[in-house]
Amino acid sequence: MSDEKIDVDVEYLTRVEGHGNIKVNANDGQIEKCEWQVIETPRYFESMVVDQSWKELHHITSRICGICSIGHTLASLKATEAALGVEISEQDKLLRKLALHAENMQSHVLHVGYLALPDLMGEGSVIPLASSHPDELKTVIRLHRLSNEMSDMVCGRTTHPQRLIPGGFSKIPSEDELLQLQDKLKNSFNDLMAVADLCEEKADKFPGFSRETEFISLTNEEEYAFYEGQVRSTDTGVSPITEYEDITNEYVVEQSTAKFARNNRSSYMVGALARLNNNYDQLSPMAKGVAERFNLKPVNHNPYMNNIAQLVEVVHNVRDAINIIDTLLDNGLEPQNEYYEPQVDVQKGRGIGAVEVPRGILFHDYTYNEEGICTSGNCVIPTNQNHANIQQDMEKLAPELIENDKGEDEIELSLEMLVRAYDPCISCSTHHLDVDFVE
Amino acid sequence: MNAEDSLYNPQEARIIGKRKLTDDTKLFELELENGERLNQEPGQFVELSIPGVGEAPISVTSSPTRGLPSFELCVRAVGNVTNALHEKSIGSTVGIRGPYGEGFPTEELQGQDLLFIAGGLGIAPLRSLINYVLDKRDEYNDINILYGCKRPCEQMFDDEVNHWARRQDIYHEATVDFCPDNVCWGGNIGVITELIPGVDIDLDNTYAVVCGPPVMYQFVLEELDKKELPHEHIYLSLERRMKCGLGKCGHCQINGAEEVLYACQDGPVFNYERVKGFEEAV
Amino acid sequence: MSKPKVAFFDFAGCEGDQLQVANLEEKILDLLELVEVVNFREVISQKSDDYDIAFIEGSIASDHDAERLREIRTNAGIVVALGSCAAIGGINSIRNSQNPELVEERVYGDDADKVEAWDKAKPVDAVVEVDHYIYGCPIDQDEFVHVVESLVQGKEPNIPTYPVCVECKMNENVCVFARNGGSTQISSSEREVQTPGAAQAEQGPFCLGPVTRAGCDSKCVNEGTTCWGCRGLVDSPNENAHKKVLDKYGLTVEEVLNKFNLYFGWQQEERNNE
Amino acid sequence: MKAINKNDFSEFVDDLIENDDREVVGVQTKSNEFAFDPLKSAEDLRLDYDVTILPPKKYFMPQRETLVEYNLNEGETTPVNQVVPRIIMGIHPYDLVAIEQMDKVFEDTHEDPYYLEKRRQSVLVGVNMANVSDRSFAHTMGTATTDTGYDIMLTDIGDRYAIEVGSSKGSNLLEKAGQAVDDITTDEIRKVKQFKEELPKKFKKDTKFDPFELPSLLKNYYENDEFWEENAEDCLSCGTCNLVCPTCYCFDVQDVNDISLSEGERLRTWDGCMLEAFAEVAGDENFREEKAARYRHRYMRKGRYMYNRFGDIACVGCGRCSEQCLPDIADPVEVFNQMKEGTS
Ligand SMILES: Cc1cc2nc3c(=O)[nH]c(=O)nc-3n(C[C@H](O)[C@H](O)[C@H](O)COP(=O)(O)OP(=O)(O)OC[C@H]3O[C@@H](n4cnc5c(N)ncnc54)[C@H](O)[C@@H]3O)c2cc1C
Ligand code: SF4
Ligand code: SF4
Ligand code: SF4
Repeated sequence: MSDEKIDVDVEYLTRVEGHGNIKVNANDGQIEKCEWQVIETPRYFESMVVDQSWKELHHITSRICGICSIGHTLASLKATEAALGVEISEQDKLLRKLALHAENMQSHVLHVGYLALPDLMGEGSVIPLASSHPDELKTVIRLHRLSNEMSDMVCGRTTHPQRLIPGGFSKIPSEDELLQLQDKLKNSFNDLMAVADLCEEKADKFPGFSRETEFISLTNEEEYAFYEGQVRSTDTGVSPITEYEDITNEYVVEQSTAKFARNNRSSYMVGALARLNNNYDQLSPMAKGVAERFNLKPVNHNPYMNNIAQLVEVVHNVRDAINIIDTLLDNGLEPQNEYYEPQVDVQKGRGIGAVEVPRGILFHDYTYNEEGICTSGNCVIPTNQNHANIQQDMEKLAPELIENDKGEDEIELSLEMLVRAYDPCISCSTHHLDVDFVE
Repeated sequence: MNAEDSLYNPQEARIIGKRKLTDDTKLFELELENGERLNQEPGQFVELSIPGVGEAPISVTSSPTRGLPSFELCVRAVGNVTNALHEKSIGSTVGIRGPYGEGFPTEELQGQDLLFIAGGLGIAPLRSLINYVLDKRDEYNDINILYGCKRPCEQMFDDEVNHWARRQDIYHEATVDFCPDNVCWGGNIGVITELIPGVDIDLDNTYAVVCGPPVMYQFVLEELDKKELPHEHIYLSLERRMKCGLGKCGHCQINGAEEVLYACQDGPVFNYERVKGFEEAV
Repeated sequence: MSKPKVAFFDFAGCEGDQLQVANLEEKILDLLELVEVVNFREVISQKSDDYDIAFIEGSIASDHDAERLREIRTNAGIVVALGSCAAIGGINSIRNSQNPELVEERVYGDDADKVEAWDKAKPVDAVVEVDHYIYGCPIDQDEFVHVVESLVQGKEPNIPTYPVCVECKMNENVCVFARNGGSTQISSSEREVQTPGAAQAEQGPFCLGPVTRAGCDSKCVNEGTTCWGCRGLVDSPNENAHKKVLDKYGLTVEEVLNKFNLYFGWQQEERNNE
Repeated sequence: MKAINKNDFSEFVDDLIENDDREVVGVQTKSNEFAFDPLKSAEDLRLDYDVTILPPKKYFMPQRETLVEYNLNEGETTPVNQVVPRIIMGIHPYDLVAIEQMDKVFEDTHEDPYYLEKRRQSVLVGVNMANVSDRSFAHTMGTATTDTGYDIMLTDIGDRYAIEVGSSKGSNLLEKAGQAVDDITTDEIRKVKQFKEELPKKFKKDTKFDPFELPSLLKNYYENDEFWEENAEDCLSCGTCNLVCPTCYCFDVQDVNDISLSEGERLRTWDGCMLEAFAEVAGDENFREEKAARYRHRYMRKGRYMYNRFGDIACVGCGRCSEQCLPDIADPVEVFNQMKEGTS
């Protein structure tokens, strides 16, 4: 056991979205401080939505996060639609699911390919891969481009989508476009498998850490849930999304800036691994096949495996997107007018919208007055829900590493990899506390 | 599409000489790659093209009587194209379209007394005509050259200016707006308009040729009016931003109550009598 | 010529602009031929204080931000504001017109006093000098490429000074204001007849294209919605005339101000102070 | 004059779409307006439209067109002219007149091959105005009907279209319709005549001026600053009135490079004299800094400058600018009427 002084201090952790620090101090093998700190300047979205019209809310809240802007837009639209009593057509629902698949795939490919793979390949970043592993990098880029093409085609833009509006879509893709997209999706399996092979080769690089925790995600009898469903916990079972506040109980802790969340235990995890743990059986067979290659079965308690769960989900996204396009084309695409604006009757009310975004379950909750002006809003973002779990993982992992005589560098890397495995999107945290740390 | 058919495809020209004139102005000597002459008339301009950067209209500063087959451009670095040209070294190539526009009326000026008034970079187009006239000295009568700059270091073509000063058959005066204490300057100090009263003007035979920054025209023209020089005897070279040089893009239009002039087609050299009614001309 | 060193930094924003850079896909490899990326926290681990061009994303909203930004300004030869939050304050400036105490209370409740942030979100040039601006929420990839290519060549980038309507016209969109009536020119009596459903009449059509700087190829209008003003005001917007237009199409004064506040909050304040 | 059954005409159009090498474009609905777009089926062709958003000039002078491609590594430039041969269906007479005017501009002094080649490779199928937009005043400008400018011209006479052939391009096209094209009856000729005679009644604008008064009216008003300032007060400088105008052709030229800085292209794009930076010159000087100056310039061009240069009044009365100007200050009828009333 190490008896030296250990001081890990990672300011502005890289390769995550947003700003977070890792601080670990140990003396004589005794942890004095072990903190996951969040230092993002607050952005006040829940205030910014107040006094805004139902027509604008999704536009504003989309800006919570550039990477999950489609998910935020959809959670927002669902909340607005629930509040105003708006139903959308089956076709629009399918197109929205396609949009979520696109975003999930984009984000996961970015995370696995650009952020995690370099760690596994022993490179500091994706840039050296351009010369050391050009073919592998190009494979990843092709998948990334495909996901963005899908977003573009369905949403009119990859980041801050335009076509998604209350009541449906302002513009929809044509059958020809969908067919072309489907072809490209079908042709992407080779690339997907190449990335899976690459990860499998490096599977031993995933730390064998494990800590029992609770996993929360949407769940849906019909399908592996992204767009709609109820909330499922590995601890407490299924509950309606209207009870989201009882599940996410956000609370303030002294040692961190961010609000933490807890349900049954002192922390829980959301994201790809949580979804996989809850809904494994509904994965497409091909996705399951990939999971099996990594021995990833529910309930898996190794947070590092979140990366593999992401890979599995990408395969599922592609598979399901192909199926959705089949359904859309079989039903025959119902054309709509250019610059379509669905008829919406404004009413007073409150609505809650939940979707799965790449990093986990996301809730938007708005209240509108008779004129359709928002009077209050609340957004619970996945990364916020994960903060407590990250903190507790660190509290378990750090002593283990010290116990095993790991050096400072190695401890630092393992902790960084741990945080990155959650793919935290700190900038999208709508409410963080900016507390001064007393050292 | 054939290269010759495209109005917009520049000809390649090689930089065969490059010389610093002032801190921000350089003289470039160019030759068309196909070996042909440019065949410019004094006062005409070319569209200088640097692929990847853009195009800019530049007067040909050399006289067609000299240095053939090469030609010279005197360019001040003020923006994208001119900066990029300044970066080019001898031996590299640029694109040239043209020459375009109406130059100076060399035939009309034959046998007349000439008064050149150049302010700053305005010397660039005038130099072409001055050297043209000097090379055909006996076809022209008295020659007066007034050349003004902000400060001594901005005077260009020193050797040629000195040569004008030495020649007995030329009346030449140089002036600067301002001369720092530590600089030695043999010419006048003051704005160029102050030199005009000193020039002998024969109302029937003198033609003034003026080029300078936009602010200069108004004052020079007032001064010439005091001398009662007929407006038909004054020629100006005007500048506008241009996108084609071919009388199409609309950018170089000079607006008046009667009609509109295209600096690139109808000019850049204009007779003052013709443009004085144009609100936007000077 | 040695490659210019390029760094990306982010402040209060959604990081969607950096994502647009990542989304260049294959072109990223070309970009890497042209410049050396030394800081790009979202994607690479290395950090360096040695860079020529700094791209700043996000608004500045705390002393801590401002301090970090000043340091970057000292290190960088060229500072580029990347995206609307950095260039004009962006969506963050919605809160600038709200009561700051209410703002904190709505988000943090009882813990509001623990929050350390300015009452206003500010663009980068409110704190340090900015050399170039890339507008947009998010930025347009072609414009980013153009700016990088220009800076590398020592060119002044060409950013439109005209409004979005220009691009919208070139794309032959049906103008937002003409979508219900069949003509942009409708009298108020006609409008009531043409607008279906009383509930809808609560707000007329709006588009900020006429006062918003172009450069996005009128993206949002092409996609069937409206210009929200994300690229900020043109250099000399005729706001009065535009407000009259919005009024003509049925927006109340508050609604008009509300729209102008979506992205123009900070710019409006600046203009009023002039 | 010939005639063709409407059904046969549809079949003819479908046949062209299917079998002709050229792209077949025509007027179609775009939401609640009309636009020229590639035709997928004759069903979509709307020969009863009132006015399109953009005029057909976009086919001869595209919004963005590459003039020259270059290779930056080798310093080579290659001119390119992206010509798509087209059959353009449903051009109204005022737009045909505008195209004839535009032809003169691009033929003048230096012939512009980019425009002219696209013109040469297009067939213009005109149609007489079955409907008239509220803002149009083509009848006043003498452009509600035309005897020139088209390759063929259609007039709706009930079950059939009357066909006038204007050129050999037109007769060649018509040959492809084969037997379907029939001789016109005298009764139908009368119908065509009547159609044209009654057309002026369909216009709603109350014009008080004669087009050939415009050059002198404008000259008189040139220095009336107050007039221009008042009228331009609400101008957004959005350029809409330029861009949608069938006789506006000003352009900008820019170099666009790819990120690797190895290749690029010189692009010509639409520009407009109403835009603030249009008359900027080096040294930050702007010859038309005030919106009133730009506003005046536009009217001078329409009513006087082009007349002096080419003998044409460069407003064909389509009403597009007036319909699409948001502050509603671009209506030439209003401005010209004001002038006329102010001076008479
Ligand atoms: C007939 C004629 C002859 C000429 N002869 C000469 C000559 O002999 N020598 C010579 O040096 N010059 C000459 N000029 C002037 C020269 O063409 C201009 O200075 C031209 O603008 C230079 O092009 P550039 O690309 O280098 O500069 P630009 O990039 O055009 O920049 C010029 C200036 O305009 C500003 N600017 C550029 N773009 C914009 C914009 N979008 N908005 C606002 N401001 C902008 C720049 O900041 C800079 O100050 C002549 C011009 C004409 C019309
Ligand atoms: S930008 Fe907006 S206002 Fe302008 S033309 Fe387009 S839709 Fe109309
Ligand atoms: S249309 Fe308006 S809101 Fe949309 S990208 Fe362009 S400037 Fe931004
Ligand atoms: S007159 Fe109207 S259309 Fe023309 S630039 Fe002004 S506001 Fe735009």
